[in-house]
Amino acid sequence: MLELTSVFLFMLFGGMAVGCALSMIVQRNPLYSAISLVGVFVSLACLYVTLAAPFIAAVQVIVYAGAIMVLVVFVIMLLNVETEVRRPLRLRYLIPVAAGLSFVLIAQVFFMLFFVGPVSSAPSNVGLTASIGAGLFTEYILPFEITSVLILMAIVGAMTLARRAADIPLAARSADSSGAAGSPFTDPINDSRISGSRPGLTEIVGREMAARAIERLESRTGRGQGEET
Amino acid sequence: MIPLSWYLALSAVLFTIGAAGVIIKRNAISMFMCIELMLNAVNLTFVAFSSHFNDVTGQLFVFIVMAVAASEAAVGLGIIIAIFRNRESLDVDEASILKL
Amino acid sequence: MNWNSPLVQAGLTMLGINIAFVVVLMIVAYTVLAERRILALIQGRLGPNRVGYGGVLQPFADLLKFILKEEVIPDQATKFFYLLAPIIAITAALMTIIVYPFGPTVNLPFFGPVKLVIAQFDIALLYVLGMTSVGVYGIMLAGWASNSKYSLMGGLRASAQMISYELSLGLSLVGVVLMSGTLDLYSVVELQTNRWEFSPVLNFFLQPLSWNIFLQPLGFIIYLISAIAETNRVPFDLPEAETELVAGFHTEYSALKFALFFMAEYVNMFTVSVLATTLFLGGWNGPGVATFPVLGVFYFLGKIIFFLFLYIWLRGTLPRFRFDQLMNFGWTFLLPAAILNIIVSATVAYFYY
Amino acid sequence: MTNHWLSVVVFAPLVGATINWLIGRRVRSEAFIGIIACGSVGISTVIAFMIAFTEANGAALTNDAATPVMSHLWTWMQVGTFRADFGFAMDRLSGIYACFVTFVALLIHVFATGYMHGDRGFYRFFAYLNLFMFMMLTLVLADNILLMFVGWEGVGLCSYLLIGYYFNRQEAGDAAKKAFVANRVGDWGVILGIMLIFSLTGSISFFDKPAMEGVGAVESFLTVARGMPVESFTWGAIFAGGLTSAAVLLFIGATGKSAQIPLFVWLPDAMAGPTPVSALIHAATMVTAGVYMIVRCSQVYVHAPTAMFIIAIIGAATAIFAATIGLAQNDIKKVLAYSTVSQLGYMMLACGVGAFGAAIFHVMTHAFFKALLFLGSGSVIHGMHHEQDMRRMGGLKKYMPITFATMLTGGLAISGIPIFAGFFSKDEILWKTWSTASLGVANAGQILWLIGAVTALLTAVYMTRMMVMTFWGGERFREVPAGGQASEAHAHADDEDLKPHAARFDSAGDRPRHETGAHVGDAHHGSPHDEASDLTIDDDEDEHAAHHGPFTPHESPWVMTVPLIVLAILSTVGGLVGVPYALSSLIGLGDINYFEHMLEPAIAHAPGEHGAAANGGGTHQTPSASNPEWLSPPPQAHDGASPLSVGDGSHGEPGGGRAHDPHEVSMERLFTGISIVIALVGIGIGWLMFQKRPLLAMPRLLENKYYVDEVYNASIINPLKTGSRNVLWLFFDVGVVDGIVNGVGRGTREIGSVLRHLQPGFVRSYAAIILFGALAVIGYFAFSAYQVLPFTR
Repeated sequence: MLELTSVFLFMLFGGMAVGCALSMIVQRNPLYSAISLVGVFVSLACLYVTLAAPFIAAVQVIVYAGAIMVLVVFVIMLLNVETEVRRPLRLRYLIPVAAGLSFVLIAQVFFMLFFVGPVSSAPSNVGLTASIGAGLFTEYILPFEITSVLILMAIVGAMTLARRAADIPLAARSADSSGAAGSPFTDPINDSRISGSRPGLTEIVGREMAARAIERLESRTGRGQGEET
Repeated sequence: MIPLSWYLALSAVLFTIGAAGVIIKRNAISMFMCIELMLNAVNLTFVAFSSHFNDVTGQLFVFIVMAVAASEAAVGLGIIIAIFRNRESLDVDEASILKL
Repeated sequence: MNWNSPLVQAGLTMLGINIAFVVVLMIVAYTVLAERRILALIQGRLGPNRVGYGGVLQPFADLLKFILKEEVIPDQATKFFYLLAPIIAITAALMTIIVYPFGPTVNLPFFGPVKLVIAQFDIALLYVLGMTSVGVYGIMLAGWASNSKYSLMGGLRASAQMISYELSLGLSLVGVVLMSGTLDLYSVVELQTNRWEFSPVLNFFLQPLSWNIFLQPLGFIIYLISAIAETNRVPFDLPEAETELVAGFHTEYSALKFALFFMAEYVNMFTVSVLATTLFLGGWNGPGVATFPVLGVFYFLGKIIFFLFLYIWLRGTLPRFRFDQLMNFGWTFLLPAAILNIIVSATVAYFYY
Repeated sequence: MTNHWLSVVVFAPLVGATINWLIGRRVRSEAFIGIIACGSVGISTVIAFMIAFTEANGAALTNDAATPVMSHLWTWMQVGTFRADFGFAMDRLSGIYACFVTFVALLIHVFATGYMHGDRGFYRFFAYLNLFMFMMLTLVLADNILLMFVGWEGVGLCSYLLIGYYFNRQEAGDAAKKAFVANRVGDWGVILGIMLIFSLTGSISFFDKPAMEGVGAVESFLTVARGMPVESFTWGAIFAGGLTSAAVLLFIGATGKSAQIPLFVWLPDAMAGPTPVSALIHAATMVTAGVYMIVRCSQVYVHAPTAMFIIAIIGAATAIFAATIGLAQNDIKKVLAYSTVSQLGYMMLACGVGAFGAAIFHVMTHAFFKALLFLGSGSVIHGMHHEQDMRRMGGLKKYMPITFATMLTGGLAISGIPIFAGFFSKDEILWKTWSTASLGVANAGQILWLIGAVTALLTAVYMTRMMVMTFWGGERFREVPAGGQASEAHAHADDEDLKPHAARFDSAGDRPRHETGAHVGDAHHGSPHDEASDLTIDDDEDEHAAHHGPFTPHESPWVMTVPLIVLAILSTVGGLVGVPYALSSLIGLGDINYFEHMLEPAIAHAPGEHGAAANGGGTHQTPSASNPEWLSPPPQAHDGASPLSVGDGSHGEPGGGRAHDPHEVSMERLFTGISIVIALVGIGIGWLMFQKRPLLAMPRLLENKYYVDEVYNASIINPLKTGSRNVLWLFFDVGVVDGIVNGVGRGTREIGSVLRHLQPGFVRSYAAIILFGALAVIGYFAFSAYQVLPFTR
């Protein structure tokens, strides 16, 4: 009975995961892909629960579904990424290559599974928050701390990238005001390049964000004219 | 109990899908998501092993992998936005020269 | 009948979930009515008072209206997500309610002692946070799928706001977790039963002193503010600022789909209130619960109602933030304050627990 | 015993050098710099003497057991059985060295504060000088040969820095480089010698040292060498890789450092440095380092008769060779320089004949009188407004009485007039040479004695010539130099001194011209020696040119004369610590050769002695250099298995219980008489030859130093330059090295042009390639796992 239930759950969530994953790479619209991926994550979270790892399951939902993918969706919406344009493929040969490599990978794994066979295992109770916390803060304190440094680096890196984007209009503005034509930088306020083929939506967002960035920069530097950067 | 190999097989399938996606997809964000899928496939093996061998280490690694993935998302998306602002396209094949 | 057989337990749990859904939805419905009446009072009006005695049937009349209205789907909308969004919103909102303990262990006739919680598990708090974070998809997808600039703006604003404040909200709870040493909400509440040992009489009257709010005042304030922002309520209702964005992300939604968003918002209000009650105000604890456990349910409801009233009250009195003020406040005040709270709590917890 | 004050002796000058370099250059007060420099050396001196003579501090020189005072700072390196400590030790030998080095150096420092007065690089000079002291004391007090080598290199460095002190003068820089290169040639031998000694004996330490925390005990390589057989006297022994090879290799280093043939050429050129430097480094201390090393390793040398023979030959040859050159030099410092080389040859000769004690004794007395002579010459140069050519001096005794008196003392001392220090040491060397038994060739001792005696004669002659030219005769400095003189002076390889004073750098002595006006005020201000400073700063172009007409030499200030006086006293009485028995018994004093006895435990003796002593009645006689047995050749072939231990000498009661063979004693007295006669004859010849004609032209061959520099240039340097240019540069560097580098670059480019097709810039192809690689690795592991693991199916 229980066996049947767990098999059923595995099939359900595993099937969902595979289905969503397939959907993710089949979909041409990145947003659909993203939502499919969220589906994979949630399915995997459910699998983790069946594997008696509730903490990881919850973190999976919070981090992957709740943070990373929200960011991705946010970016997709912000950039208004459209369906992949069908244009003459430059690297057409990659599709058969991918298929071949995928087949090899699958073959290898199942080769291993077939020959290694089942592993005896014991019922688990290690997935509780307390055991994870104990492991994380005793034996694995160093990886944990390194991870925190990594995250700090990521924060700084992301801020740097974002700030560079904010600097560009400033330079463009000063270049414009000095009459220099052909500036390599774009002015996101008057440039429609930032919006996609869907006019009127993200263009407004982009303009608003850029204008706010300029405003903030100017108020920080305390002058109306930006300097050459 | 579900046999361990089932989870491993599932993980392998997901990983393969992700790997194939990285090669096939041209959109930077889609590639990014495929990489996340591969990470998750690995996470699944970690959790499965951890659970089957009753050892918490695997789950700790999953935890750390998630932290790495989060960092990667922050920086990666920042880069994607920067690329988009300069090229008005997310097609990685367009970005084949190390120049803006 | 073997009450302990898994099937029976599962069935009972299903039953409990359904009952809880009904109760919550009823509470939500009457919260809406209460909001309208109280707002009216604050603004010197009468409010809806015609349907049923004093307007008690008004929610059902509204529901009927929503059901009967025409389903409008914008031509340019991305249909799948357009339809999916409200479902995600209401589902994510409702899914959290199974973990809240709404009363102490009571002796029911025929059943014996029963814990008044539908599901008790190790990571209940994380579960709540996870569900809350999934809820943001509903709003984002709704804004994007409607293919309308007001919707998109509202959706973007809402998602940015929710991502930002979710951080402070989660961090404000860490203090409580540190004090309690568990993520299980039932244990958290139980820990607030008898923290200090006074004389029996004082124990009776001073029971509220055991509540986490007295250990975590800063955490509570941060939580409260973040929770209001999280639910997009006044003064943080930027996503649906009528004067700027018509109605925000659900501008293009009508009829029952709008009703789902509407309900999701109030369910969210309810859940954050419950969470505040559970984590900070002792849940079902209160003077006399030790003697009459059933009293706990009423304490619990009373505290929730207090919070709901607080929301309505705020809505009636406070002006709206500007978007940059909102972001600045979240990132430069609430987040550092939450981190400070964690540091202090961790230090204290290290030395006293 | 352990006494860490010993480290203070070494490190005080380093501290002084650091202070002068870091602070002195900013303070720019000569008083401050001088006090720091002299003070740090003074501290070293005081502590060195305390350690050497006071019981409480170990009395390294006088304690009966001859135990060295040790100061182990840290273990420098320890690899396997190799142990090199950073530690110092003062035994009898290094104690004598440390005492006279610090004392002479102190006097020279004091002298230099006067001599260098007004120089722009005052702080630099004293920083270098103090650094030199640090290095010299490290060399002397090091407790292992490797640390000694550190000091060895360090003094070489400081010598380089100080010779090239006037770095804006071409010849100073060239001389510095020459000295450096010549020393490097020698150092090659030292390094190889150290390695060979380690591989032969498994130790590089001079002293037995107990195990300490973390390091094992170490036995002195000298102790080990003592137990090794004496090697045979054959030329092949040099290349056999035994102790003889090590001894010869070390001696190669000594020829470089102590300016022996063939590496002596740098020392005369080194006179381009300031005179105090010449006195300190190139007369008194550094150049005797080679002698020190040989005496220190005497236990090795007594087992290597071939090496001893070579040393004796080289030493004697150097002595007479340099003496003849010195006879013909006109530059006062050059005369002294060749004199130094000659005297170093004497010391080497003493080492070669096994008279290590006499060598050290001569080192010490030589330090006194040669430092005195150099300082005196510095005083003369100072008083003569930096004129070094003796042909423009003359009659100075009227103007510089103190300098004259002290230099006369030095001259008598070096000539070997009795009572003066040089007499005793030189006489002892000559006697030991005659009576040596340790040379493997018949009558070699007598031949070498003859060379030494001729050298002694020549020494007396050229010293007399120098004194006469400088202090007697007409006052030639008043004459305007004539063209004929200038052409005559072309014989000088590097002196332009005698040309008419038109060139910018004419007549420059060892001091460069001061910048006109730039330092006049600087020198005037706050100077306690107004007279001196006036005259010093007068030394600038116009003034000098105007003066070279008549001017009046002047006596030097007291900071310069006081050291002269002290050194003169030492040159007079310094030899009395080592009066041989043969002479002291003459006036009924018994054995008062304290120096010999003091040094006894630290040096080894020719292995033949032991057999002789054992033959002599079975009593344990103290073998000493003055032991009568030395005279008679070993009665029979010694067994060679038990050369004497280093410490054996201390068992004897000093001054008593020794057997002095009357025959020996009378022979020695005879030879002493011969020495005195030689000295007097030499002085007489010099006086007769040069009193009337001070400008007597000397043979061209001698004046041009046997064309040694020219021969070296033609035979070694030019072929080396040509070879470097044509083979090493144009063929090897340009052709091979550059060819390889360029070829690698070209090859890389070619490979890159092929491989770049793997890097098209398409991220997705990269991903495919990475995946392919990963799959290959996985496949490999899957396959190996399939083969290795036990499988359930």
